[in-house]
Amino acid sequence: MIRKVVANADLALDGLADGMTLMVGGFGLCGIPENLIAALRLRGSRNLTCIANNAGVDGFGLGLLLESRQIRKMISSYVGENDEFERQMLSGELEVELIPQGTLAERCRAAGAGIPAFFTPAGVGTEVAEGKEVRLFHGKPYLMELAFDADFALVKAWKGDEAGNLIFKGTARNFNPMMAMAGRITVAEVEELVPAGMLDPNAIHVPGIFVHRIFQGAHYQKRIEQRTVRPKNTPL
Amino acid sequence: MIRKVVANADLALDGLADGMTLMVGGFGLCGIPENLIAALRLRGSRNLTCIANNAGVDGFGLGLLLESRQIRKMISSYVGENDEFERQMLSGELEVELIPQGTLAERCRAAGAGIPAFFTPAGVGTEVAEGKEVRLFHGKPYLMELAFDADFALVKAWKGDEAGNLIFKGTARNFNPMMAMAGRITVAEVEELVPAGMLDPNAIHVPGIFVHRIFQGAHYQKRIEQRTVRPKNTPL
Amino acid sequence: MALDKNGIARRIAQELREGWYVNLGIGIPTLVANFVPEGFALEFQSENGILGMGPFPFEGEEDADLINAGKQTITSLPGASFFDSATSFGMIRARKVQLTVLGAMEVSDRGDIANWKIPGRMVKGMGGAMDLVASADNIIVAMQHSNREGESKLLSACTLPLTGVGCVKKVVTDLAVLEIDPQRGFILLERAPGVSIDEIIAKTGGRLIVEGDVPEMVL
Amino acid sequence: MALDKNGIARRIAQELREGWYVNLGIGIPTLVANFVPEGFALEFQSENGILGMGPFPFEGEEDADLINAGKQTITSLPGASFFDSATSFGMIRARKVQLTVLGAMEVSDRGDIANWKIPGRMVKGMGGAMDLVASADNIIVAMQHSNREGESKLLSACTLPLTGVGCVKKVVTDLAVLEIDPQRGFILLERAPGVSIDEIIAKTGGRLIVEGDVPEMVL
Repeated sequence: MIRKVVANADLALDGLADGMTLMVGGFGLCGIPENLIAALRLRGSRNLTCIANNAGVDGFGLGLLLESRQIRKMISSYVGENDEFERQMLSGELEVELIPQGTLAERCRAAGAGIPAFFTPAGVGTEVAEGKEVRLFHGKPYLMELAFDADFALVKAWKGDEAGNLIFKGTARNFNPMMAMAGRITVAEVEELVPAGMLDPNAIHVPGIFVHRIFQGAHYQKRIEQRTVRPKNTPL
Repeated sequence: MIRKVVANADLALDGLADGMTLMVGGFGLCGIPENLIAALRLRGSRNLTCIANNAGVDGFGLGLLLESRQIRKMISSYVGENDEFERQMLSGELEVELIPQGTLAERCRAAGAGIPAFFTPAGVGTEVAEGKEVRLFHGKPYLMELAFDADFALVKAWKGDEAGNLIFKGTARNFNPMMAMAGRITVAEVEELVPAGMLDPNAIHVPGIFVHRIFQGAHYQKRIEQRTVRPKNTPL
Repeated sequence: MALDKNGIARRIAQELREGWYVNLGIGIPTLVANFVPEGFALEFQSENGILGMGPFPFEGEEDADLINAGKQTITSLPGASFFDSATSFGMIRARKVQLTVLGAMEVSDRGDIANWKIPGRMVKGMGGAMDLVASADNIIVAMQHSNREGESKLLSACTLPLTGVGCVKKVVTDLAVLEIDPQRGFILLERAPGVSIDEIIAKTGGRLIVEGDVPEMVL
Repeated sequence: MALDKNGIARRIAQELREGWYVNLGIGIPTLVANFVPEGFALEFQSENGILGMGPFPFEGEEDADLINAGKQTITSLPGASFFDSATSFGMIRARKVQLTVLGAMEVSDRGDIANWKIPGRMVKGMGGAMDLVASADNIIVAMQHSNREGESKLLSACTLPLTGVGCVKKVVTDLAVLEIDPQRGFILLERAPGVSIDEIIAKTGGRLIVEGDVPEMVL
């Protein structure tokens, strides 16, 4: 067994340098690597390019790294709900590349699967298609899209083991598995780290081969962006 | 919840007609849809094209459909261990297309993911590349490969529920998940069929949306091709 | 009388069929879930990674790890499954989702849709909308017939940057149900209760086809 | 004296490094697993869908659902995981596997390999070999130096249909360990115990570089 455990978030980021490209897991604030984002803020690395579906909110998630001006460019599908983001974007401090969510997911997956390029229908006939090759298959147009290339992937899982195997919970899975597969160095923080052999090998979402460093995170806030409820005793 | 349960293998094959293209899950004899193959033999459909990693053995697996001359063409990565296969291939009765195993898997996955084509390094500079587009990415050559198109996918899982969700065991997973995702009509046989809500939604390998018909199989033989053991009391 | 948001959602719910997997966008589309008949065999997909999405949780039972694409807390129903975003958009592109309901800023009489960007204003991004409209066989747009300035959102050509080309099949607004025939334009199928054909004609840009008696919606 | 199959496997085992994921082909490569030092931090990948492959099962404990790519019954070790074939070849293509050991019919002095097809004979297929050789950074071929007719399997150019081009880094045969420098050819690194340089020269087609003293293998 190849042991992937590191002591903490700070050690997990060893080698992360200014100007690098990072993938950061999560959808909104769901399934984001809270400990790694905090450690990265302390580390102070700058001029980062972040591939992440969203950009966090003011004061949480990637919003923390926007506040500290560590991010030079965001590659995302949706970036609302963040005043500081908007300010930096409109002032030109922050570069933003918006791409369709499924294309974002598939470009991560392609990187982790050794597929340099693929074709997708998303964005045909829109400004997303500008500069891209369009090709017909069965008479329908598709765009050629390229695999991402990321120096680090920072992901968050529910459970993990010493061998780096990961299991996610609910919709906190989202982009984390593909980003885990895609990182040149993949760092995973988990809510619960267990010895090898404690996880069912049939139930692993990301095999440990994709994970270079793993540690158990602490003090998870797991903030909710849109708390929507129905009162008790309401019929379904 | 959308219920996918059918009573038996025969009903599960409703609409399967002569000349169709089928995907059949399994690696060797591991994870093959035994009940569906038996039902297909009884059904007698002919001139079938089968996309399957292997062609079974004499008298079992797809070997049963070769015996009964129901298969016109095999698309596989490895087809040894089968005398009847060899006879039909050498006599020209059976058409055979051999493709790299990873390409086979990815062409299934592409079909199930709505990706019409992708690039892979496998086969560059070999006869597999003949007639295919070669393109450089980062200075390295890749072949363009197309998604498969299958009328039916016949797969076998360990557990399944009424909603069509599937869970596999061990290396019996192999090609089954991608084929399940790729079939225009996907039929799954499972060793154990349970009511919706009995499987952990985090542990599902194939979401029910991909499965059109499901039933509990019977009389599994689960033959072993290469029984290799070490005597007890041997040190590891 | 023009429909309110719930009225639009209620009318769209009539389009649902048993056996369908359905993706509902943010806004009015989300309300459609409230009008599904009990016991109806249908599952909701949310592109952030769930099939078998249930209603909002009871107070105190919210789970931060269980949200929909609008980032609202949700629940899961028996038979649900969770999956990653690549698998989610895989099933969308592979046309396993039978119906997508989306909001829009503009729809053209050829089925083009614009719903992600207003030049000069802060652009939040297209999220999953471009993947959804490029892949779905059946897209219904839920929106107001006119914008706040009173201009028609149903046009001969979209003026805003497109989300997708020739993909919308049907539009349900506060005034009408319209089918899109890319050759002919908007075909008026139904009027909101008490809304006249003349009003719809007056408020519709783009080609509008009115054939025979156009019935009122039955809600 | 020329090595037997176990000798070749034993020599290849010396190439293993802790922290590596390793894929072993059918035949001699499979034997390499028998020579891994106890407690060595290494995991075996089998392309049919397992990481953390263990030894053959004890008699009576075989599981039909747990086999390797050679279709042999196996076991799994703590920390193992199972996955589908697309994920398996994904990790292979994405170069997550540090070493691949394969058998071959022919290897050229530019690193080309032929191991799947003999024209005129029954062709069984390439299985996963083409994916593996196209993607691995580190490929070691394990084979006999000569074929049954006594002809060298190390050639200036392969005569059989290729499996991959310019991909083999090292060859371990019954006679020698050779590194491949595509510019210069086969570089003789080590001789099997008691095998002379002259014998290796005589039995090697293709360019062979012999520099300085060539040590005997230490097994």
